[in-house]
Amino acid sequence: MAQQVQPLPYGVGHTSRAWIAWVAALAAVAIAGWYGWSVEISRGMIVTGLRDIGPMGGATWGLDVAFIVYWVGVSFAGITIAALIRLASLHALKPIARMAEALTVVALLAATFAIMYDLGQPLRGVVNLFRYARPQSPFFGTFTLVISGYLFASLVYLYLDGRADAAALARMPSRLRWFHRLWAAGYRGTPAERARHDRTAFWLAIAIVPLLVTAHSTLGFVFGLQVGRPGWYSALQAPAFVLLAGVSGLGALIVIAVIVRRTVPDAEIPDAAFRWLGTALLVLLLAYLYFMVVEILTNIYTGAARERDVTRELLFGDFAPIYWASVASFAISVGLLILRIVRRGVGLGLLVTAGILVNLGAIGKRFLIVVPSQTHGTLLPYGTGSYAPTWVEYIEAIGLFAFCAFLLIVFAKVFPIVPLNRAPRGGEAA
Amino acid sequence: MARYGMVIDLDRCTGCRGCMVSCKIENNTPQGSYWMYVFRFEEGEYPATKVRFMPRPCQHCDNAPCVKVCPVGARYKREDGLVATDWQRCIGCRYCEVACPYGVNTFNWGHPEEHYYFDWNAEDVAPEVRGTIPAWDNPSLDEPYGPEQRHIAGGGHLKGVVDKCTFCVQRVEEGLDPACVQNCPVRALIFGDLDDPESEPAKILERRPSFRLLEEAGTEPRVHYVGGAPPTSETRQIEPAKAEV
Amino acid sequence: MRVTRRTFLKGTGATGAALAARRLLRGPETLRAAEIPQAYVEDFVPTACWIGKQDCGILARRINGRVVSLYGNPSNPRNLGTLCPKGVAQIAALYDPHRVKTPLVRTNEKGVPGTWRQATWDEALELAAEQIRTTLEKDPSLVVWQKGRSKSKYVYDEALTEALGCTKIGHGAFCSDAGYRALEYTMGPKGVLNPDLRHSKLILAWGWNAVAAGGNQLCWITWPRQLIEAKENGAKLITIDPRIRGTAHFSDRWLPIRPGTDLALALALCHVLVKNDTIDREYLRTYTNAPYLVGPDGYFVRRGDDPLVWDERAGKAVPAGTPGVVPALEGSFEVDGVTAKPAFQVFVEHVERYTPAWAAEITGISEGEIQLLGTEIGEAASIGSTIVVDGVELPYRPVGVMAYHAMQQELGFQATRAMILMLMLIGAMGAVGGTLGTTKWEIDDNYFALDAIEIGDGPYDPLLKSSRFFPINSGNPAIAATAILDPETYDVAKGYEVMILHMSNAAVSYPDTQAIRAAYRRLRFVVAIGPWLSETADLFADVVLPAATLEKYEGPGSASDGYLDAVMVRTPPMPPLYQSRGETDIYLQLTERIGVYEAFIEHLNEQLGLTGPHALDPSRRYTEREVFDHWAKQQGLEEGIAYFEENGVWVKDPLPPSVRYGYATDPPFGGVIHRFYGESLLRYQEQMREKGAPETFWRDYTPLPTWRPLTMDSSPPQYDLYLISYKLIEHKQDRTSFIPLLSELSGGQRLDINPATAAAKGISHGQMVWVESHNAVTGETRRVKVLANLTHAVRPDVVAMPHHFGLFSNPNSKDLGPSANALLFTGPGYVGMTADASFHVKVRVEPA
Amino acid sequence: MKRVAIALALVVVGFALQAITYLFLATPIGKPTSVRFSNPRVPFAPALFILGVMLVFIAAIVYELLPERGDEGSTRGDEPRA
Repeated sequence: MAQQVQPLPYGVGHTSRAWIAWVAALAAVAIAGWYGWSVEISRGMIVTGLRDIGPMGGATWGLDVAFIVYWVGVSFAGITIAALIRLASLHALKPIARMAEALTVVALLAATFAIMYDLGQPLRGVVNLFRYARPQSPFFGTFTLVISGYLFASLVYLYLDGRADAAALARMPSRLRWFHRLWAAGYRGTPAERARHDRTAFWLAIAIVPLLVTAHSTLGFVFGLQVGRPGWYSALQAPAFVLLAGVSGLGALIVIAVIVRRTVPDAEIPDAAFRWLGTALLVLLLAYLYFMVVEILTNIYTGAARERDVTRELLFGDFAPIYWASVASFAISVGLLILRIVRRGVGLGLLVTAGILVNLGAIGKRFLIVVPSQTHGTLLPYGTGSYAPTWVEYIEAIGLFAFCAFLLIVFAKVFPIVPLNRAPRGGEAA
Repeated sequence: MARYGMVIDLDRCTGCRGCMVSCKIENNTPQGSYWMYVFRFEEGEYPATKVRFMPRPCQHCDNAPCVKVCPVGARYKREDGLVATDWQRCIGCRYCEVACPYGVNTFNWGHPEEHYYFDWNAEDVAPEVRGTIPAWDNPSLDEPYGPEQRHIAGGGHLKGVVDKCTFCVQRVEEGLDPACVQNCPVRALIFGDLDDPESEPAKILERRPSFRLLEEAGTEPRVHYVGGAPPTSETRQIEPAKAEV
Repeated sequence: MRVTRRTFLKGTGATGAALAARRLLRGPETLRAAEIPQAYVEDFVPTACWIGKQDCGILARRINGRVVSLYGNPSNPRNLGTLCPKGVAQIAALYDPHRVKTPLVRTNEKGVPGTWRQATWDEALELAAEQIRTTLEKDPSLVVWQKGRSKSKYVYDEALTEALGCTKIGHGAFCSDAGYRALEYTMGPKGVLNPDLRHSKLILAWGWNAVAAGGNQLCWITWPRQLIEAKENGAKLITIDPRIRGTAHFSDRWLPIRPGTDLALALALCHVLVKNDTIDREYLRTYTNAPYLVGPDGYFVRRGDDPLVWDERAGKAVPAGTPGVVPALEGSFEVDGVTAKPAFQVFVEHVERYTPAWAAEITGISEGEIQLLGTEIGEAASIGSTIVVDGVELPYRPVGVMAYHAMQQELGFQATRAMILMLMLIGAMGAVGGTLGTTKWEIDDNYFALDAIEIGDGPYDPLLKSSRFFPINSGNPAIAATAILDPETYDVAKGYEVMILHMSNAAVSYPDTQAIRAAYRRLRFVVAIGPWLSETADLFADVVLPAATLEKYEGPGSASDGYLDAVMVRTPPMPPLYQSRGETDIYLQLTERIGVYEAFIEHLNEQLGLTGPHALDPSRRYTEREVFDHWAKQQGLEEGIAYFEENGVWVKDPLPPSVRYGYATDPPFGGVIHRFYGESLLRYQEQMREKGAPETFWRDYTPLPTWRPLTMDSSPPQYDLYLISYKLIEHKQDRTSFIPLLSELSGGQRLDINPATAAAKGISHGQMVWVESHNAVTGETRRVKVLANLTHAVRPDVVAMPHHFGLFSNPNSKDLGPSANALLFTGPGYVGMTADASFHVKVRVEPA
Repeated sequence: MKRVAIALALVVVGFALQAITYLFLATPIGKPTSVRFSNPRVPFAPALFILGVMLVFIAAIVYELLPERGDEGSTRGDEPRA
């Protein structure tokens, strides 16, 4: 635009060819995922590898459910970081707060899609959940708290937290000004406004933390309350879900933060943030590994026959490759994270590797939580079942990654993915 | 009010699977979907081989895990003891299926009408049967049943909806036995009001030792087994029915 | 009787926006039915199952006049309102899209799956009638009527074939005819051994899967129910079978016997009974030829025509049957200058060598087990005891044996005879709680005929009846095929030219399939009648006539459960589908065109016993309903066939002991002497030798059952396993595997193999394996590929395959695996002395 | 202060709505022994519950966005209007 004299900060509004190529590619993959869903809708879930538990010897929950759990887990990061900044005054994390919040929102959107993918009657799902949802069902938490409450809260948080930046951008001429004005909604940055925002942010953080624990626990209860599935019925499920959510969420955040630091112009994410992320990930990871050991020990030491069967199947049977690959990815990540600390550098490479590895491990673990208890965990002697996802499920899952990435990179072009640096002095931005 | 239940006499069951077929015909279940399933078990090693049979309908648990987990109340417990599935409410999340320790739920993975056992609309069948409903379409199944007047008679068979044994609610409400019970050639299946001490199943339970499947799961099934014993970890299923879609 | 009628209206009440809203909420599919408001009228009408042999009574549920499902008819004593899986599933067969819908005429060469053109009934009937008529004019024996199962014996098997004067072939030689011949020959009833389940205390399921395989007379539903009731009344069940499966749960003991060695076991049991002296001497003296004196030549010592017995009291030989004598059973006597021994004495000496230790070696059952079983049988027989049944005091020998299809083995006739002798020793044949042959103890003509066979000199007919090869002859179509293919060896002058194929699938269902197919290719003209295109029709038929399934009139048949007398007629629950017709109608029309209608009507009158006002008039044209209406009225049912259209079954009175039990008939056992000693068998052997029959044909014609090593055991040692075949409860012959409901349950073909054997051969469960059979006589091998099914319920030296598969004409029965018959052989070594097929062969198995 | 009052009211109403819906309007909690346990007492009660959750967070937006009556310190803003 002619009157644009100065580019918006952090590349907002500036589209490069590479960016367009990325957007196109990601959109294509996301659309491919939805094409998979359309096939599923028109022909039924027969196009998936899922089948009935029992005589059919299948798993009725598979990749879709693993990814519901995974995406909800990833959403952990944003709100946690935001809440920690407020509650624990971890100001070093401020530059990654926005991307963390955005990650939460897109991850929850992905989780919503994954849920829809998994419903036999998605349309009925939308209507009947609002109409009939029962508090007794562990799904109640998933549908109401996670998808509605959590997603809504995250949007509120993202929105309120971005108002100051929106107002700043709205002062600069660009094609996106209308959008920034809309977002700013009259924000002028008066001390009263800032004070109010600090107060709301604090109280929101307070309100969100229990929601966060409840939401992730709720998802754990979906599995942990089921006596009929060996390997599921465990009090550890809920806390383990919270932990693994933290692991995958922080891992994903690290990856995004590094990408932002490398690609977004002028984006300065301090090393301290990465140090903190690395350490936090390490702590959560170690805690999660501890949980894993406790779980395995309980199951092989005192588990009922079928519990032991499922555990044996995990450790040595059909699922051993996935299990040990997951364990290995966690273990290697632990090593990398410790190495980073020992070396005293920032170790972005190590961090990204660990971030990717823990996410792969988390996906593997989610899959292992969902599937073996169905195929190898029937309490009546149906025999061993099997489950192999089909292309539909794979394309749907991949599509969701593309969808999330698409939203994030588009978001980064309409709004600063890193908060404008105006503290402690105001008006310094760009 | 009558509270129904079933007694299965394992000392009489010959594993013929007639109940499975009569269930399929009565309820028009598509291929691969068995509301009633008859296990054939083998135990021990040659020559001390044991072979035995165990029919497995839905257990219609009093503390049904499937009822507890259903997010929309499509799966519910009726006062007469039946665990019903409202196929007009089910959203197809299949939580009931993973929650059930007995593996009794079946999901309509594809279009059920493409998976019936013969094609009513086949080019040269159609002229012959025109003007009549398909043999596999039981009109009793499409009606709402019970005081609650919900669609629970298994006529759903809709793509993306969960089905299971209904104890043939459409027959029970007319005072008939479920199709499997009526058809059992050796009277191994006995159905009736377990609360009525004069009913046939109640009398059998009074007289003979019985067990319920996975009692330890606390599901309180309304299906009781007499004769024989529950399967153990040494029990192998043989001759599984083909369940493919 | 549950014939109700109800109407229910399916309304929607939802229109326009409401409908759209419902559609949104429930998904589009739910409104499928609701959109079309329609009044349904439901009713139940009787018919009968056509799958099994026992014609279970059915109530067909109809909606708007169209059958939608099938329930058991509670009035039928056989099935009491229940059905087996096949019975219920036949709804899918009724509406099978692959039914023969119109008459078909072949347009391609024979021997390969057919291509067809649709024809009118007129054309097809005329085509068939023309061929049959011209051939009948030439030589009626060139026309052959072959049935798989006929469900209207009087109409089809008797009246039709007699009207045509043609040859008829049944399936008995692949079923249990060896056992039938043995019982007919030895005692007279037309049947095989089955227990008096209501009173038996020791039941031997000898090669009988009591709960999945049915038996003679009854197929499946009735036997297991009675067996379970017997068990609940304290009976002991012992299963003698290489494979146990379903009976295991009900068996007190399992004796896994090596296939084909039942004769050795039966002889050893006789040995134990003799050693234990648990012998019913009174029975043997009174009703059998056991006291007849046998000379050194093996023939009875006679005066004139009368065989002699030794009167113990008078100390001299007197003609058998002389009143007041006490004939000796044991000892050695000088009579008319020769040393003669009572047949029983000969038997005692004969079985001396058949010790339990000897049999253990052959049968694979331990000596102790055999000894124990023999002792148990002797004790359970409670010789000398009586019981009052319905006010009649009768001998009580509660040892029941069921030996049915298992007797289709190389030594089947003699093995059954040895079992009968064993039961005769304890007097259990025809006793209360003992072993029976049929529902009614009636003496069949074969009792006399099989003792008086005139062995001819040839040339023979293709079935080799009265020949030097198979004097006692069950009419094996595979032997006929072999003889047609090798007329010189078998001294056969002419084969067959025209075949009427009645619901038979010889080309798949009978071993040896190769020989049968080769012979059938030579048939000039084949007309197949059946609801579905059988493989035999597909390969060889020139004309196919569509028959109805259960939507037709057929019968009459027994509906007795063995204890209650009842008669059924199949009545159509709706008009025949497509252009199909009932077989009776087809035959009425066919005979008319052939020009033998009058003869057919006259034979119908004779066979159905129609007399006086109920006799059919040969000058009138009848429909099948009218024929059965005449029959029903002849029975005294005023409403005629309408009685069956209303009730399905006519239940009469309980069968009195005087009908059921041999001891109770008047005179006892129908007045015939039981052939403990088969003198005529020896006579046949001599005549066969005289006429130059090779040893393989005459060696088993011995007056007392005699063990010899089995032919298949001379196969090379790498053929280390015995193949047996068996029935699945889900299927009946090859009639049901195209029903998807059933093939889903059965899962198709598999090879049962013991895990130990499988491990030694590196075979795992669910793996494809090659099974290769070997003919020990010709050296020929055959092989098929099949899925391995590891089970502990089979002997380690035995592999087992169900029948029912290997079909290809119906898309629904394709791909279910090969037929076990593809591995079996016919001809010397693989048929019994009565031309009965043996279903045993040595095989080797290896991973494919 | 009105702002606080409205926000607090929203929070209170939100939580109250959640509690009331969860405990009284939605499907009864207890061992399911009849069809009663499969239907919300009030139609669309779950939607009300979600509304309750949302109200609590909407309170934050309202708290921040509610226009001020007394235009305090518009000139003291560090980011003058564009």
